[in-house]
Amino acid sequence: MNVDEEVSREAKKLIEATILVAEEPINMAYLKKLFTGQFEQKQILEWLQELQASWQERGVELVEVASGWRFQTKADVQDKINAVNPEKPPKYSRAVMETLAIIAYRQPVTRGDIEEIRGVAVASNVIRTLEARGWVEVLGYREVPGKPALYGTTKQFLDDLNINGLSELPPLMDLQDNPNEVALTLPLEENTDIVLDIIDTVDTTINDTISSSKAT
Amino acid sequence: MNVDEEVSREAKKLIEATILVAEEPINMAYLKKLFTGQFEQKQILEWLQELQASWQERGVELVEVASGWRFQTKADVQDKINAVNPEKPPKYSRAVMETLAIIAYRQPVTRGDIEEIRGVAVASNVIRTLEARGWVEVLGYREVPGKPALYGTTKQFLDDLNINGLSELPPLMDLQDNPNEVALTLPLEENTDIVLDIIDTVDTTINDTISSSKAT
Amino acid sequence: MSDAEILEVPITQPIAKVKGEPIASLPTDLYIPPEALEVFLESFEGPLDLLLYLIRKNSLDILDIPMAELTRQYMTYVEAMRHGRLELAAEYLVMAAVLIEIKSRMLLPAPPAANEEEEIDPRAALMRRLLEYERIKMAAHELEEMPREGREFKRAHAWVDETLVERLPDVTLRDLQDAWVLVLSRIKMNKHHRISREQLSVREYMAKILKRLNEHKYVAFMDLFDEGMTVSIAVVNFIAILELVKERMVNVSQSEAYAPLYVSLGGEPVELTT
Repeated sequence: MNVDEEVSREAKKLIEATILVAEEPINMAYLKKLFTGQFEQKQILEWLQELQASWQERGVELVEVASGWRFQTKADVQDKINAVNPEKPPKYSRAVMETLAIIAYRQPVTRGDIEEIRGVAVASNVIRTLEARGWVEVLGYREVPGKPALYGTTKQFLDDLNINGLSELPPLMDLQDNPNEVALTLPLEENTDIVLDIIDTVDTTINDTISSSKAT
Repeated sequence: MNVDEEVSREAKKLIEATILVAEEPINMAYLKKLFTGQFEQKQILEWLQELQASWQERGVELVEVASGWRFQTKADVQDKINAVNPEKPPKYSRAVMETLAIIAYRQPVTRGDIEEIRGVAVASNVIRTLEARGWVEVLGYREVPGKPALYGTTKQFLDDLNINGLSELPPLMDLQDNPNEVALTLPLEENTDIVLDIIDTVDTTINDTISSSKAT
Repeated sequence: MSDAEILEVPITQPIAKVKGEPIASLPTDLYIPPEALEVFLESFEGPLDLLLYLIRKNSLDILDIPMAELTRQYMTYVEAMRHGRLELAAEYLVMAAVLIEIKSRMLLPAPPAANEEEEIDPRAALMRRLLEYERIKMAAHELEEMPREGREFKRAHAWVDETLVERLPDVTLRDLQDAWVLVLSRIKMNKHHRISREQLSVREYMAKILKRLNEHKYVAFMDLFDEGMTVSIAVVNFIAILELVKERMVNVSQSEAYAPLYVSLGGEPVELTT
């Protein structure tokens, strides 16, 4: 089971980049898929540990948390960074914000619905983050195989955003609808009249011009 | 001005962690503050370049963009990552891309200016899409009745396209000089067949009508 | 080839003498299915785009546009749209008028030159617009091709150790809307989801009903309609129930004919038989 050194180097390069760009921690199942089942869990774990060792001396470390692997700052480095910019507000990842928007606007929705809309898998900790914040809750279960949970927003979500009801959310804009075009797209018959009017005007002007130029 | 090797190592460790953990690219002013003015710009730049070199062989690279330094994946590695989790990045419509191009190349422009160039009304959600992406912002208002907003591109737009300034955008083609060199640009990649079919049908009909009317 | 020569072609004439007479320039045998026309129309970003296409396709000289020829072609397409009973944006019709105006002005004897200055080509403004639009169109294409964050590359980032951060992120309505706009631009490429304000209110009532059913195992159908409801809210509420049934989130059951209807959460239909 000796893997070529070159292969190992490339694999670690890919694992490192994958974890670094991911919005959420990366788990073993994902890494296996990354290598299309080419390598065993044991092999991948070995690479992870080697990567971990290679980051030992840096300001950021590779750690395993409940939902997978991620890079995070070491406490001493974080202190120095905080000293420069103490009041930097934390931000939710794009995955969290988009999931929240989908639940708010399309509730009740299942995780499958969210995945379909976002076009990507929704990590369970994305929803957990929103549940922990008290913004999202399970409303019920859809009566289909697997009985997926239906999510909706809570009263606290409305309170925290300082609104009284979902209807106060900023209006949705469907990319299909084009509010400005509505005014412009008159039924064709009416439009034709406008054009005919314009053509009439143009004709009259032309005739005027012709007669006046003849007169000179 | 020889800085101790140990100091250098610690400094680079801190720079690396700072850039990795930041939400936005990190600029020189920030880095100077990080070292409480202890080191000169030249020294910090040297460290940045050393860091850049040390990442050369990895899947992620250290780059300088308009608003500062950041780590980002190399295209080939990103390809591999995308293959596992085919997250579809938003594809913008022609209306959105043309509006973006007008704002990028002709800024500051009002919505009216954009409509004048495109020859059609600009739906408000076209501009909202660009604002939400953080690519476009209101720079001010034109001093005319209605005080229309003047739009321009943001630093993030440059960052997201991996360039340092507007001057690095592809130059606008001067079509007037050599209009014939412009290839026939088809309207839409999709649907091209249908469009061509219709054009064929209309062409044939026009020609038929012309010849029959000539015959009489 | 002068414009006057091209103008001999009769097909352009009916457009010019529309007064009283219905527009008859379109040959009767021209039939294009409306759906195809719709696709055709959607393929162009507007009249400038269509004109540019016609010019490039026919290798016309954009700096010396044969107006009669271009107008004739343009009108044929506009007519085809009209026959397909398609709603045509006003811009297309305004452009038709502009083309006809330019064409007409070119037929006029040049007004006696008031001064030494060169006389202005009536086509100049149109030509400038077409060139500018084409330039922008190409630029848009090039922008699209540029490597873009999130597509060709992504930002790498590390987490801040959670124990160090106690502050929770603030989210504003604007943040939420921004996130939604991003979601929408993603949806757009997949399928045409229809999302409207109307639907949101149905969704709101769907959520309300589910919450209520969570508290009380099952609720009489009629009890889901509060007395104070306005007609429109009652309708939305009813649609919400139908939607819930359709999406298999709730069951509606009845013990026997004409007995009251009961609504329960999806799953086991509530046994009501006595």
